[in-house]
Amino acid sequence: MSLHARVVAELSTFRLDVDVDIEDGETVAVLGPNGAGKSTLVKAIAGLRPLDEGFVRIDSIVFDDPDTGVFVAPEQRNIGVVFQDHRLFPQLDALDNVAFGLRARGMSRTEARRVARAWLDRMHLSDHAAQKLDTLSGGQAQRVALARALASEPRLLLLDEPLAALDAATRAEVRRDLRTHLTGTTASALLITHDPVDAYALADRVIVIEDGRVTQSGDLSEVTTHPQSRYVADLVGTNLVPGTIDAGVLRTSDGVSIAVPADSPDGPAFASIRPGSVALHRSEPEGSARNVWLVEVIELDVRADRIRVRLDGPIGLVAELTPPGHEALALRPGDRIWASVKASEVGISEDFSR
Amino acid sequence: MSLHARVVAELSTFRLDVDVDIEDGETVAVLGPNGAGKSTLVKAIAGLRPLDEGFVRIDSIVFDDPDTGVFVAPEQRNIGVVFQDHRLFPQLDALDNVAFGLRARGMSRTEARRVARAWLDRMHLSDHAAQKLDTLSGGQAQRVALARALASEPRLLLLDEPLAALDAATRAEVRRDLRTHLTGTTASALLITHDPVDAYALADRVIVIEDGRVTQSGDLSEVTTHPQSRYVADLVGTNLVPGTIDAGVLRTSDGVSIAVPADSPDGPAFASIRPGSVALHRSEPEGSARNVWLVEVIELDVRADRIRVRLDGPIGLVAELTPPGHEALALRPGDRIWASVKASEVGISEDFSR
Amino acid sequence: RTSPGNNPSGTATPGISGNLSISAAASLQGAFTEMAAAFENAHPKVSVSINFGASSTLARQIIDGAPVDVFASADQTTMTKVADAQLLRDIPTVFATNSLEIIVRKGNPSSIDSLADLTGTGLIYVTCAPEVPIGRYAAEALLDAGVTVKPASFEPDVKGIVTKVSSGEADAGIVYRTDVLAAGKTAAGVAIPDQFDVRATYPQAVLMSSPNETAASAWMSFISGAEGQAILRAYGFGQP
Amino acid sequence: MNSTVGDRRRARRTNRPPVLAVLMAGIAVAFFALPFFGLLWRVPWSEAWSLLTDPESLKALRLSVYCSLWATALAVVFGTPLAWVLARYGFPGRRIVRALCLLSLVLPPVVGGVALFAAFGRRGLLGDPLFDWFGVRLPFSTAGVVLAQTFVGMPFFVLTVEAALRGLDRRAEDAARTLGASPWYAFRRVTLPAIKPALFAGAVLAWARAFGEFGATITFAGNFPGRTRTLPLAVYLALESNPGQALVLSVFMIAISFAVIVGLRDRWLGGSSDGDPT
Amino acid sequence: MNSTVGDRRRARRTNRPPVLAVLMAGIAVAFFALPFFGLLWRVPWSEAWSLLTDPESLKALRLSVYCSLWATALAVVFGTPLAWVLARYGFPGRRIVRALCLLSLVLPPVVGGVALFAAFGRRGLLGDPLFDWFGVRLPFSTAGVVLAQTFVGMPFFVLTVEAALRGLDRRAEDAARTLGASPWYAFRRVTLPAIKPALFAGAVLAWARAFGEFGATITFAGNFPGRTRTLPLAVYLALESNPGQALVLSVFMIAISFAVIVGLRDRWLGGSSDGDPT
Ligand SMILES: Nc1ncnc2c1ncn2[C@@H]1O[C@H](COP(=O)(O)OP(=O)(O)OP(=O)(O)O)[C@@H](O)[C@H]1O
Ligand SMILES: Nc1ncnc2c1ncn2[C@@H]1O[C@H](COP(=O)(O)OP(=O)(O)OP(=O)(O)O)[C@@H](O)[C@H]1O
Ligand SMILES: [Mg+2]
Ligand SMILES: [Mg+2]
Repeated sequence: MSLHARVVAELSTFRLDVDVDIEDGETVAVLGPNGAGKSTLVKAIAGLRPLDEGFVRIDSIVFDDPDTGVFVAPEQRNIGVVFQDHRLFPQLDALDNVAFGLRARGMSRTEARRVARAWLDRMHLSDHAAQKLDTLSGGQAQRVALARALASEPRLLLLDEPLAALDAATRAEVRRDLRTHLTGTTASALLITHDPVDAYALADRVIVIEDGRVTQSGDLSEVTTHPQSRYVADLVGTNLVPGTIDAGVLRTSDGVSIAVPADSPDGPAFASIRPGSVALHRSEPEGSARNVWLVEVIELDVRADRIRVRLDGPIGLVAELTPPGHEALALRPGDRIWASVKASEVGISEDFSR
Repeated sequence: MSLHARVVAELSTFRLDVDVDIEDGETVAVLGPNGAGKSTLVKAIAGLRPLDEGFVRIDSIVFDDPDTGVFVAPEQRNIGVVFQDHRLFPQLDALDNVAFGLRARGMSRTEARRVARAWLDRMHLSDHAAQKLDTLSGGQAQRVALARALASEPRLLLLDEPLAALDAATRAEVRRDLRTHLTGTTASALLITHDPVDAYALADRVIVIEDGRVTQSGDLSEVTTHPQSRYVADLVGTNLVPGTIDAGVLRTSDGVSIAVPADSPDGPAFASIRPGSVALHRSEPEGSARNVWLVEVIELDVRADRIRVRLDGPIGLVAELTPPGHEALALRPGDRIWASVKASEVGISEDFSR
Repeated sequence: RTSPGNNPSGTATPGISGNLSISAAASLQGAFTEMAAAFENAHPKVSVSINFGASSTLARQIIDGAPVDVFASADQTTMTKVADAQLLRDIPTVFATNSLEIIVRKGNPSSIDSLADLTGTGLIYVTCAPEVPIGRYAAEALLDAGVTVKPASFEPDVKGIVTKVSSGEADAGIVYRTDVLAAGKTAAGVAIPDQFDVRATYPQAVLMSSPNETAASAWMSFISGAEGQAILRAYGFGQP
Repeated sequence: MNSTVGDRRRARRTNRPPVLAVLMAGIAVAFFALPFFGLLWRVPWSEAWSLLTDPESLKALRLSVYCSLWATALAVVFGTPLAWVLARYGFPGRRIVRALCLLSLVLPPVVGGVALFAAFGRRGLLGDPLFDWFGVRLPFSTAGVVLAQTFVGMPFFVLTVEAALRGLDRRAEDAARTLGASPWYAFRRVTLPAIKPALFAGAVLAWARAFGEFGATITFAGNFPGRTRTLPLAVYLALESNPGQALVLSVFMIAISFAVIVGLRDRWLGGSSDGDPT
Repeated sequence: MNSTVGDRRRARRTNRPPVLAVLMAGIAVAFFALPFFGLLWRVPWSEAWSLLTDPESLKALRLSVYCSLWATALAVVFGTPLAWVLARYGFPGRRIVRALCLLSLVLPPVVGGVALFAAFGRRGLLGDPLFDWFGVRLPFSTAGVVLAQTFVGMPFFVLTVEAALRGLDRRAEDAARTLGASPWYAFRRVTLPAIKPALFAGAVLAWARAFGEFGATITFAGNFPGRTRTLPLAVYLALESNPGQALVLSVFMIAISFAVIVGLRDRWLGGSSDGDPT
């Protein structure tokens, strides 16, 4: 099932206007900051919020088109939705929540319960089948919501942050299970997430929505290697500095100069600097690195096998250290140190927004 | 303000029994899988669910003690709570939600609104102050909930996954803001999260709860370097293999042998293997590595600067590759390859649970 | 018109004043409302307020301590109840009578001319329950006339019969003459021959607890007087 | 923290309502209870049994139960869609329609009967068609009693249920639609269970009003033993002739309602007992 | 997807209720509307104005409005805590207390009056203490009218509000408590706004019942012009002497209620208009 849509929704203080296309069997991740309009998009495609402009077409059938007045009711769209706020049925137990869609589509009670039970098993919730909804934990409820949406095997899935409340291990497991499900069927899916790992693991393509419009879309690798906005850069962990290149030097609007590879084309561009390529020093470094700044340590994010350091200076930067490097420097927030980046390590992507 | 509590709550199919101690000004992170009882713990400490056994003491005052019948009403505890399901007041706008606690404690309306507005600004929600609650996006609502809990400056904060719905950038920002707040006041906090980054960034100490009991607690580095359970190991990204050591070899219950450093003490123990120390090979490796297994690639988690590979074999393993290594191997899920680990790279922690 | 000067009761007790509360049967509404105006005219310092209701309700209220001066009932039985409770100042006096009439729909479409016509097939006849005086009287009249009628309903009060007939749902019923008059154009009356008629009597009495006994006595005599009786006559009531 | 906490050492563990609320609720309860005790006190208990088992009383009881249940059923069957439409769909004149449906609440009882005559009586707007098409004459029939009781009882149901529907969060219903549930299925499986307390409350109110209905019934349907004489009518008549029996019958009516209302499990009124730590 | 989708090309964009529901709601509306049109049809319009502006009618109107508003106020003030206690706190005998508070619903009106006598009359349980302590005699006074109307109207309020409280999600209230709100503050700022539709619905029901109350009033308070003769009592008397006036007064009562109920903005009944795409 393929989806082609242009969704325009006018809320009192917010306007959403995005194009979404999902091909047969494809999974598209929608990324974007809070309040970008992702959930609104889901509601519009599901038919819970009629469009103000645009259209929603699935395969060749128009589901919503204000111009011609076509509007297909949500229950006739065969679209499965996991809502960000779950929207489970509080008066039913977990099992009947999952069985609901099957029963609504005419399956017998016993059969529907059988299928629902299998889904609960898959979500490791067998022990909680008979529990009333309001006694489930946050993560359990989210898995029930996911099972409920998947159980009736819709041909298009709209998943609004379906893994946000899960613990790390369950999350990985459910993510894997979801991928098996998505690749094993011809169903298409639109996945909203704040976690790039979800997008990497599940999606074929990414759409980035910011403030109601699409700011970037395409293959995952494309998007991550050429981030076009601060949001994407933050997301993939790359430092992104907009400016204008002139003869191998990018100058930001604040007047900071960054040496870039000599063969970079002139004009507006983003400099992208991988955290791993930022070297840190207690004293001013000498040598070949042409970009050297005095910076202040703002924040340390210490993981078992890598340490991220957020720095403030002429430009904001994130550096990544190995544990030995970290131990040698013994950084604390507030320390003033030197950061250097080789010009050859600076990536350049043209800035299409200007 | 210090918290000392033993919380026992009997739910129909679940029993929570944990000890929690938070010293003056300390922030303790509570980690644990879904359904471990974290939210139940929050409700009990806040006074929304009277204890079945145990006690809750803040500083030297007993707030709840079934034995003596003492029970202090929630509104007299001065504990701020961010609920996992937010529990905002739907009939008030964002501003009045944040002002609610101040008003309830007797602040004048204008003054309360002024303070609330400052909190909304801090959460980047100034534009949404007048919005009705049910029109806020998921992430916006969560920030309102956080602002509401912080605004009345409680001396103990209970934060139940306060950052789960935030996008990456906002999350980092709010996390930083939260840390400033927590270190800037004498308030103590208990932070529930599924994201170890939150724990690293905000907490002085960690408590791990699994199935209603504390399985591990202590300094962050302690917990991560000596994970005592599968859950913790998964969380910190380390491979954890339980077994019994005998003369430099750890034998699992499945009969797999792992060579460990020769000086390891005999007895029950966990072998922990950092993903970075797992080497992958297309053909059977020769050389000094004493642990070599034929494994299958299950899943790849590709990030910009590192690639995680989940492997299935005699033992489940996660390996981490650098981008060049990844390119050289060109792995796909389903590939059968060789994994090797040097005995000297295997960490050992004693298994206290047996 | 009697002026205060030659009003016997007015001259007898020149100083009466204050409030006068009367509990009166609902069927007296028209007559007593006019009566009160006339009385106030005669005794300008008195203000009359009348509590209309079913006689039985009024009796119950009096037994429960209603602060009224005079009780005017539509039948003796009810008055007896109050008397038995030792609440009357003197023996009740009958001040009016009422006679029966057949009430029929406007224009008498069923052409009813006598009690015997009430047996007509398909004719809807409504009466009152035997617990209510008019129900008893109607049954007596029919018995005397040797007519057996099957009623469609036993109304709890006369108003029920009047309402049903005047709204056309029932064809006929036996009610008081005064009721037919009050119904005006919405219904019509058919007289019942004297030999079958039953004379209903209206007694009234001053109550033991009367807060304004002088005014109450004045009211009693006013009604028995010429002016009072003339008003009652105008509303269809008979001589005591 | 502060001294009030220390003072609370002996505070109750369970959640008790504030004193003022209990006080006011107590006054309200006393206000309702006193008249009943007063009634009970006046009942001639020695003759109660014989007065009660009088065949006329039993006939009236049977009829009352029968009619009030029918009236409640009709109110629920027609009132639910009406409440739904009123709560959920904006259409011009909605407020006027709502007002129309509630007017019978304020009609003095007898006028209610007259109004019913005007509509369904022999000379009423619909009287002739009803008779010509269905051969039905409503006045003086048991059906007329049911009609009158429905007329006065149904508004209670409609208003209660409409209020509940308006207060309801519709997000669960939306979710049901995405799961393939037709509006009707979603209403039945999601909405109705959620407003169950209001449905029961509304039905009880409508039933109670129908069971105690007097004025419109007597005016519209008359008073014929076994056909249209319900308990309230029997009580009224007995008040004339035998006040003792009237009191006995009233207390009996009260007892029946008492049984019905006490029998209403809290569960049907909604809300789990979780919240009640006692 | 399947052919039904194709058939729906011309489907309406807006959300309309299913036909069956509309049909049944329509029948219900007709059932309520017809009697009123019938009444209107019978009213002697030519004399209407003079009948209406008759000083006696105006006196009755004033009294009716005054008493019914007082009764509604009392019902709200005492009924709200009662509903709260009933909905929220488990105590032994709760169901019995609830039943007690609803009994006046089923009492035949006249018996209601008798019961009030038994409690508050001169010979009643509380009659003497009331008089000795406060110098109050309730029967046959305007206060007695208010009492009788409160007695019959308040149960509607209590049951409606209790149902709403039971249906309410308590998590927001809990959250308010952690923010330092006393039970009372939380109730006022969080609970009450959430049950606003039910509060209004309950108050309207109670008011309507009080405004139309007849039997208990005439029995307990009597029928004294200007003191206890409310509109329904005036209608009753007029039915005896001047049926035309009775109809005019009834239609007038209806008009007042109509104004009140139409005036009730949808907003007060709760629910945003979001759901109404038209
Ligand atoms: N009815 C409404 N009136 C006004 N603004 C609204 C309304 N509904 C939503 N909005 C605003 O529209 C924007 C988009 O909301 P939406 O829920 O789609 O965001 P989102 O991308 O899902 O965000 P999140 O990641 O936080 O869930 C938000 O700023 C929200 O406040
Ligand atoms: N009233 C109840 N009756 C029975 N079981 C309950 C009840 N309330 C909670 N539980 C169970 O208790 C366990 C703990 O729930 P809790 O919400 O505390 O988990 P949690 O640690 O917060 O999980 P999550 O990370 O998913 O939010 C869950 O398994 C839940 O299903
Ligand atoms: Mg969202
Ligand atoms: Mg939780």
